[in-house]
Amino acid sequence: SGGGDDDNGGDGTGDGSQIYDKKHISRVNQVPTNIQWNPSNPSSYAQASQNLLFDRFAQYNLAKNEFVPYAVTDWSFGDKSFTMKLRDGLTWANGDAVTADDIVTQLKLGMHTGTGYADYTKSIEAKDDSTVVMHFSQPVNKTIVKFQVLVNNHVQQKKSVFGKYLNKIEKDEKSGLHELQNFAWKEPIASGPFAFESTSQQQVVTKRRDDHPDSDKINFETYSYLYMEGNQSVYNAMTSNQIDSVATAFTPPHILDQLPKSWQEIKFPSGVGYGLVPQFDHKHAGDRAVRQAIAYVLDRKAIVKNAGPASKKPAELSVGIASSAVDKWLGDSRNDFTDYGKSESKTAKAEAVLKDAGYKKQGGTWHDSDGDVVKLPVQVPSGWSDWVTATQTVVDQLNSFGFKSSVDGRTFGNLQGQVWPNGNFVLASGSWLPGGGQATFPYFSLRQMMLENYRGFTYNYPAANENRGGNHGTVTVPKRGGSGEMTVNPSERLKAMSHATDEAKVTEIAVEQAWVTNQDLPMLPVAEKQTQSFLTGDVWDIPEKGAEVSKVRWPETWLPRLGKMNYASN
Amino acid sequence: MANYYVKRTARALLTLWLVVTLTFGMIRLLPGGPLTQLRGKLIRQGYPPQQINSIIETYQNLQPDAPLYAQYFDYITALLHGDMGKSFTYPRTVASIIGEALPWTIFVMVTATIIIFAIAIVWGALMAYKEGTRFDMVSSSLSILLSSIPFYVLAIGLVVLLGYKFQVLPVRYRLSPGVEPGFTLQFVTDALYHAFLPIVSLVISGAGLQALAMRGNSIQVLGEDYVRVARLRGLSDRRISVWYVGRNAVLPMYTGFLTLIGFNLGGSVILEQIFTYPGVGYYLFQGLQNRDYPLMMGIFLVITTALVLSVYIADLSYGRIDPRVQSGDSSEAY
Amino acid sequence: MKRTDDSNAVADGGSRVEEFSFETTTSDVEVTWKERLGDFYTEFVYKPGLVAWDDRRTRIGGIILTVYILIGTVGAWFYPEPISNQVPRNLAPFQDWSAPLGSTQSGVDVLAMAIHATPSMLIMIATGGIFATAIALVIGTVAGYSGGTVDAVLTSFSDIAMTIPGLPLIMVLAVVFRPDNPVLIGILITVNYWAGLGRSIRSQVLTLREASYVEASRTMGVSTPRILFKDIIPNLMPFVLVNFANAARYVVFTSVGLYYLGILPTSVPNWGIQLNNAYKQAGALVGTSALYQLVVPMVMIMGIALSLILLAQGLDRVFNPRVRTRLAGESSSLEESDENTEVMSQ
Amino acid sequence: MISEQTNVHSSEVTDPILSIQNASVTYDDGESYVLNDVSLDIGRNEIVGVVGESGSGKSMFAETILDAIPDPGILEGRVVYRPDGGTEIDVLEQSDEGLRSMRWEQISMVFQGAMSSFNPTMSIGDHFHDTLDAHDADRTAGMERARELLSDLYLDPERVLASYPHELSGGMQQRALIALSLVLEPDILVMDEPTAALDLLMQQSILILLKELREKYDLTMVFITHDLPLVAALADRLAVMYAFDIVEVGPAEEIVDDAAHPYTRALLNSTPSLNAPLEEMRPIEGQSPAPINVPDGCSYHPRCPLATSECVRNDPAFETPSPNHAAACFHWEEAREEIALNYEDLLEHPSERPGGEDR
Amino acid sequence: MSDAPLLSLKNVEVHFENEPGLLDFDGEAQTVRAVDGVTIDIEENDVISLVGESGCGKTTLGKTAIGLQRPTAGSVEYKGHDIWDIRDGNSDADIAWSDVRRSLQIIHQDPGSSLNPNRRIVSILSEPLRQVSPGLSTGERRERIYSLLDRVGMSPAPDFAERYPHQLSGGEKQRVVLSRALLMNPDVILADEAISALDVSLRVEMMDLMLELQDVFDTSYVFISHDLSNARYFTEHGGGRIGVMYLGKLAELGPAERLIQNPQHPYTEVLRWATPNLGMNMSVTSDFPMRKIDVPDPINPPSGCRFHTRCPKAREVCTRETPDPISVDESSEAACFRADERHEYWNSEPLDGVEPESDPGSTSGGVEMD
Ligand SMILES: Nc1ncnc2c1ncn2[C@@H]1O[C@H](COP(=O)(O)OP(=O)(O)OP(=O)(O)O)[C@@H](O)[C@H]1O
Ligand SMILES: Nc1ncnc2c1ncn2[C@@H]1O[C@H](COP(=O)(O)OP(=O)(O)OP(=O)(O)O)[C@@H](O)[C@H]1O
Ligand SMILES: [Mg+2]
Ligand SMILES: [Mg+2]
Ligand code: NI
Repeated sequence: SGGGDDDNGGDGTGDGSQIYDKKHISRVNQVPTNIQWNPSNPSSYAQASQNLLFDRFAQYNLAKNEFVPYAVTDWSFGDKSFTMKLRDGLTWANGDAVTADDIVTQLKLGMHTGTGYADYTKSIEAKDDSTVVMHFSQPVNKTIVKFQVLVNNHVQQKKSVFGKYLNKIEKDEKSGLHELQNFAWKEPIASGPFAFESTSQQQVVTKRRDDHPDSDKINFETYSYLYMEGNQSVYNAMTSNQIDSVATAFTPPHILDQLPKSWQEIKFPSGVGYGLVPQFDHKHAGDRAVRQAIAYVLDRKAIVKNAGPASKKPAELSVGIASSAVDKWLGDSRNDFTDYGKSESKTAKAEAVLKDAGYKKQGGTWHDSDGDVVKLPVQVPSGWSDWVTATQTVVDQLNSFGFKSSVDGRTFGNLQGQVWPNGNFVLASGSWLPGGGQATFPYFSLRQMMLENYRGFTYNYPAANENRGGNHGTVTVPKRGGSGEMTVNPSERLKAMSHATDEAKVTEIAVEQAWVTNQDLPMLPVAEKQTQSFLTGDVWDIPEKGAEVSKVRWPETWLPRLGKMNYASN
Repeated sequence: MANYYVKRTARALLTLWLVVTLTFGMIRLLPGGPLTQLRGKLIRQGYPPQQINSIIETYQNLQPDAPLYAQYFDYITALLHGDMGKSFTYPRTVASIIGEALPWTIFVMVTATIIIFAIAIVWGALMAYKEGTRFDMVSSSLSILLSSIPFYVLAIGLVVLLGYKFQVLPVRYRLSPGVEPGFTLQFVTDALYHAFLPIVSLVISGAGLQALAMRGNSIQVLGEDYVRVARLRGLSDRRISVWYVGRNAVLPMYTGFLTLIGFNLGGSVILEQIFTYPGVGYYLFQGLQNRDYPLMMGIFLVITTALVLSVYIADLSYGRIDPRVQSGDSSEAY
Repeated sequence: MKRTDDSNAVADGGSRVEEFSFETTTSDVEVTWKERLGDFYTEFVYKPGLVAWDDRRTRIGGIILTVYILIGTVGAWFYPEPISNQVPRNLAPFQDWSAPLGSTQSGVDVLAMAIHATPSMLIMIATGGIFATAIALVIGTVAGYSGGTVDAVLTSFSDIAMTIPGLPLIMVLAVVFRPDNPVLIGILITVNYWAGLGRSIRSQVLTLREASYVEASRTMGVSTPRILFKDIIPNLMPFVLVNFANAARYVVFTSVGLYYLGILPTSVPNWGIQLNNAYKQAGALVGTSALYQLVVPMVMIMGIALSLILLAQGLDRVFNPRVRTRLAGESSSLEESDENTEVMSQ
Repeated sequence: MISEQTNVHSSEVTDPILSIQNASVTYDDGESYVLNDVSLDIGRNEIVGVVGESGSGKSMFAETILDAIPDPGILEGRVVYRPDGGTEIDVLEQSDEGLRSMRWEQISMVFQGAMSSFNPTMSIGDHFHDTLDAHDADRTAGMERARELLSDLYLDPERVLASYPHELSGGMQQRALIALSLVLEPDILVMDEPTAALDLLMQQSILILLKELREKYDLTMVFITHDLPLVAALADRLAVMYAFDIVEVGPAEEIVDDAAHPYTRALLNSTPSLNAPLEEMRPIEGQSPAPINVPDGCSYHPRCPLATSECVRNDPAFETPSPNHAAACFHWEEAREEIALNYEDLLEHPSERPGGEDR
Repeated sequence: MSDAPLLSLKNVEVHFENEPGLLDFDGEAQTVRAVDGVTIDIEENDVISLVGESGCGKTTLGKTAIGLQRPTAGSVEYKGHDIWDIRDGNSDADIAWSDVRRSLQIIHQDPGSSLNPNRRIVSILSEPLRQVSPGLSTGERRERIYSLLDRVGMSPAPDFAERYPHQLSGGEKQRVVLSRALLMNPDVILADEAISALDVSLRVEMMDLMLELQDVFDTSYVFISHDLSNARYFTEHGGGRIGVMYLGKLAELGPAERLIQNPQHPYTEVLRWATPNLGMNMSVTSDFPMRKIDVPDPINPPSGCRFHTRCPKAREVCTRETPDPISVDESSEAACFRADERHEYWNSEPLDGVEPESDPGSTSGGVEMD
């Protein structure tokens, strides 16, 4: 269980005055000796501990849908600029102060490695020791900047360590990048409240710092990550109290039931969705009538119930907007949208759509006007068990409707490497949401749906980017709330959205493009995933169940910083 | 004699070379070249597209897109220098991964195989000695029954029962957290403690068939004239059972023993997956999943070398332990 | 020197020197195709069956295998296919007769999954076994019988095939070819399994081809293929049969393992997929509530493996003429005396 | 145990070193007799040859002497061993330990087929060591004796001791086995077809060596073979077995020159030999019986040309054509008259033997 | 061509190359000279018996004669044509290889192992008929088989025909083997120790049967045995010759009676000594007629006359010169200097352990005719 020896207990009145020689154990799913902490090097980049070791510029609270300042305490927008103010007293674990130069180094490295803000950023400079300014080439939507700069960055690439790579890159970009991306940072200098201590085969060990601005909120000495692979191991470790927190683990209800009472599940939308990606070149999947029929047939709620009701929700509406944000962005216009049936199989509607388009049902199976059977195999990464279950159910529903469907399970690598880039599929399971807090902002999710699913599928949607087989072309759909048709260019409209600083304009484009996705169905949204994080309250003081403060990604590294996850001394 | 050794060694080397070449070619056949795989991996880790492109470009210096013959040539020369390249997945060289993982796999597999044979020989001999008795009947049935369980099914069963239900034995990892490798008692006992279930599942599911083989051999040897004559010569039962029956019954199993070690190394892919035991099998599976070409090729090669080596040793040493085998081809293990 | 025509040279004088003619016998020997069919039946069905039934191991093994074949044919024909939500989710076994062995978290009947995994498994076993033994037989006999360069080439070929680690090789190939056809999977799994077998067949052929009766056939000018089919291969049959069963067991173990690891496509039902599902999704390891999902496929795997092992233990007797004639009740009195002459003749 | 007097023949031996009395071996729970109430005395220092067709029970007889019938055979009767000046030992009553030390030290045995009598994975020398150790004999002295024995048998001791069995030719193995059987200086050597697998030249050579060994080591030998002419030259006495029983016993010369039992005579006639007239070599018609259905009465009656109804009904007792000669036949006198031996002429006129000059 | 012998072996040599073994430290390839320069003719309806010690090359020579073993030197001619030329298609003869093959058959020593245990007798015996008369129907084939089985004394034939080999006694098996060879209607049958495995009492019967069928089927026999008395019986009845082999060479060749009554080669005398002989001198001669028991290694055969290391009459010249076959009479020859009264042998020094002996003619008298 969580603690070490507790001979240190005593006169502590809490609140950081008394430090306990206790160890908090969390979970990592990488072999610890392989982990490294250079974010520019994709090989074995840390997948949990980086959040503890490095301070995030700002946090995004998914309950309140707001940005929470952290390492950057203040930010402001100019016409074409963005200014950030660093927190006072921020230091690296080796004692050096965190300076604006460090941040500039990091952001500039990001420019070279092509992070999101590289698109519109012209230059980055340190105004003074604690102020950083980014200059843009044109006005940019603030929400986009906040997500791409504040939420997605940690105070991490210290100039004394990474400066030399930047110099090199500025001289010779190619070889400099090569060196940077091959640099494995195995003994990182932390900026967060815990400093790196050691790695071994089984664990990563970090020690509480004294000189972090939030140090006084933390009353335990050690924070370690225990290596654990597979959900089964995690369940086992949780039931036997071998660990104290888990950042994310897909946990079905009957396992939840078996967990000791002290465990608290923190659930929030992960911003990842399960949906079907049609191949638009395909005779049937490329036919809007078939896509709509599929959408009618699918009983999203039943699918979710099979694949894990504890961690999934059915997609609210078949549009490119996360369920929680649908009301906010669509408002009253929501009623205009086609409801394909969230918790039922609207087979009559589906039949009608198909028959209108010239399909016929013969001997229980749908044929097109040429007499070809409608065959709809669905691909799924075979290792992703909940996706496999969902896909199995999708297939069964399609089959009982009269399509010929089957599960086509392949390794993710195979799909990713061979199948999707070449369009070798009819329907593929894929995410229709971009992941994380940004999923709540329609710009990101609509892009994901129509233009640039950077998970790498190709589906030859006309509006899509070239690397998805599209040509940034136009799409024609019926007019919303009336007769006639409308033809729009989604690529151009979304670009306009990214530069719109005016909320009304953003909303207008969001509703318009949501309508396009609702009618044309470039993807078929099915479910949204919930992240399940776990904390134990057996020897730890943690926020009460359902507290808003916990609803951030990586709560087990966020709460200690707020003094909301401490050793329970009594 | 020198002649034979030279010939056999040359053949082992040739086999090795062919397997290296074959392995190289085969893994190149995998769908998705290394770059597309890498791209997929980066995407999964949430890297934005532009960044991915730049990473990929830098990887191009590693020239996975160079002409095959050049890659092949580089690969062979590097191999000869003991360099198996750098893993795509892990920030380490393949050699260091293997160097760190292999001893553990070998430890588990060799221990398991030795125990399998020790049990099989004693048990099989006892069955043969008591042929036709109740003991023989029960033992034969039991060994057949045990052999019908695949080791991984047994492993899962043991994990459920001893690991999760009763929590008496560890079901994952090579060591407990905090225990560091070294020549300490704690390390050794902890390593054994963690290897216990993997070894037990191999032993239980593997010993039965070998015991039956030993039983068959022993029954045959027991019927040989020289055993009868040895009894008539008044030799002690001990002497007869070890040197007359045992030795001659074990001899045919000797090659099987060495090849089983090599074979088990291949089986470690499943076993180490179940027990999250980061040995070469574990890394091979990871490499396969991630299309980590250098890692896959390296491990594949190591396992192959182990097999070639064990067959080679079996061939060469069989002539030493069985005096009947003298010349040329007939001394081969098969 | 020419032999003298002196009839005294023959012990009995001239009386025995009569022209021998084949037509002296009065027996009218006619063989109809019906008789041949009958012969075939007795030789290849009735008597092997008799021998197999006589041995407890083959009897039990045969019964179990027959049960699996029934499950795989009749069972799979009648029992509904596994579909999600065909029954309520997470039913415990023996609770509800709509899913006698319970259901999964997506409402799939566990028994239906187990039953419908059988046909493709049987096909896999059969093709794997046939492929491995057939290739081994061809390579082993050709190499052993022809000798020389052919032998050297084929033997080196098998050597190399043998030294490639089986499971890793299969995994790589499975990823490359993504076979979902059970026939292909069976072949894939035994892709280098035959090599060891081929070597042992070769060494047996090396001995057999020196056997006097093979030499006699050669002396008579019998064609090589005919010698192989009539003299060599029948004598390898016991060995081949046993190894067929062993190869089949290997196919079961390996395919289930690969399905379990998720390396083979999941489009065909398989016990390994069931195991995987139970392990990874149903959380069968923790607690006991989903244990049945693990136990059902395990029992299915072990049952068929057991039948194959039992068959492997006893099948070598099936084509042993001594055993079959004894069991068929043909003149047995001579057997003992025969063994004596063999003792003496050595 | 001594129930049927009929089977005790009167071929008397004074002071036998070994006497086998009414020995029977049964298999299949007494269903099949493979040795049927056999009695034979073996005199000190003599060579007794036992001959018979294949399957007639010769090996069983040899194994009886050492109480070494293979399982699950059941041996009944008595085997009495009288060492020089020692007390009688009833072999079949010996404890396991007693039997273990008696075998090879006092009575040793050479089996049919030398190749299979040696452990293929041990050198010949190790076999000697093992044997000496097992009987707590002195190794140095024992090996000295082994070397001498090997040289006596015309073998190169050092080379042979260092060799593995398969490195020796059949003849050499057989001689090495004989040396091994004599290394503990036993009184009696039982040999079961020791030369069957060898060519005639080697067989003859070994016979000569055996004769020499007998002189040198004061051995008593029981030599079992199916080859009557071979053993006739070596043995002092011959016992002829038919259908699991001894049918005739007598001095070798007398058996060859004037056998009394029709079977013996037929056997002699059926044996090709160098100088008998070719026309008179005759096979014995019919087959010898299997253990399960031995004919009642005289077991040879179905093949015997002289058989009468008496032979069918009664098992003949031993008759004594001459004091040291016994034959179990009612018609032995007729046999001598009616069944001519094909080499009889030669016996009457030894000088006419072709090519019979000194060599 | 019609006067050419049926089968004629000229200077036949068969050398086996042995790979050096694991324990042979010299590592040189070794040559076993199994047959070393043998010339012999076999006529129609002839009998040639080969006798000699184990390993002297009897089987190899026999197999070479019937074309189962390719000679490394010399030729084997069938009706005047080299069979290996026919085999290789280098011959202009009007004989096909398949005819040659069919004409030369074999009977092995071990009747047990020369019958395929998995085939019934009828199937085994159908095989030759298939080869010789492919057109026969199954029924006709059976008819012939039954009649032959009856002929060799296996009645009721249909019953025996349905049996497997293991259901036959040794003698019966050997009859089946003989029948199989005869059904090929061959010109020559090689009987390699064909009767050695049988009980003594069955041997005469088997030999009688073979001879009887020789007349019916018109075949010649090459009869191999290590037992001179069997060879005598067979050869004498068949009216042929016995060849005595020693270490790959033919020591002596001649009609049985002549060879046994008046051996010309010391080795023949040794063989005769070794053959037990009922009714003769019943006690074993206590002296070996040889100077050594064991046969020399065929890999390094002795120089000169190969027998000189063991020969009781060897003289110095025997170690140097190899004796050529010397005609003893029209049908026999011996490869010993002693057969030549004028040879320098007689003046040569006896070797160690050889009893001196003076003039020729005193021991080996004139050639006796039978
Ligand atoms: N283990 C046994 N079980 C049953 N019967 C046996 C056994 N061993 C031998 N016999 C039978 O005992 C009889 C005598 O066998 P034995 O070995 O003494 O014959 P033999 O005269 O030595 O023959 P050979 O010359 O072939 O060695 C044979 O009929 C044989 O079938
Ligand atoms: N295939 C072979 N390869 C190598 N050496 C051989 C081969 N066949 C025979 N020999 C050797 O040739 C010699 C003569 O053998 P062969 O079989 O002709 O003798 P044999 O007279 O028939 O002996 P036996 O009486 O034991 O049958 C032997 O030394 C034997 O070892
Ligand atoms: Mg015997
Ligand atoms: Mg031979
Ligand atoms: Ni001509």
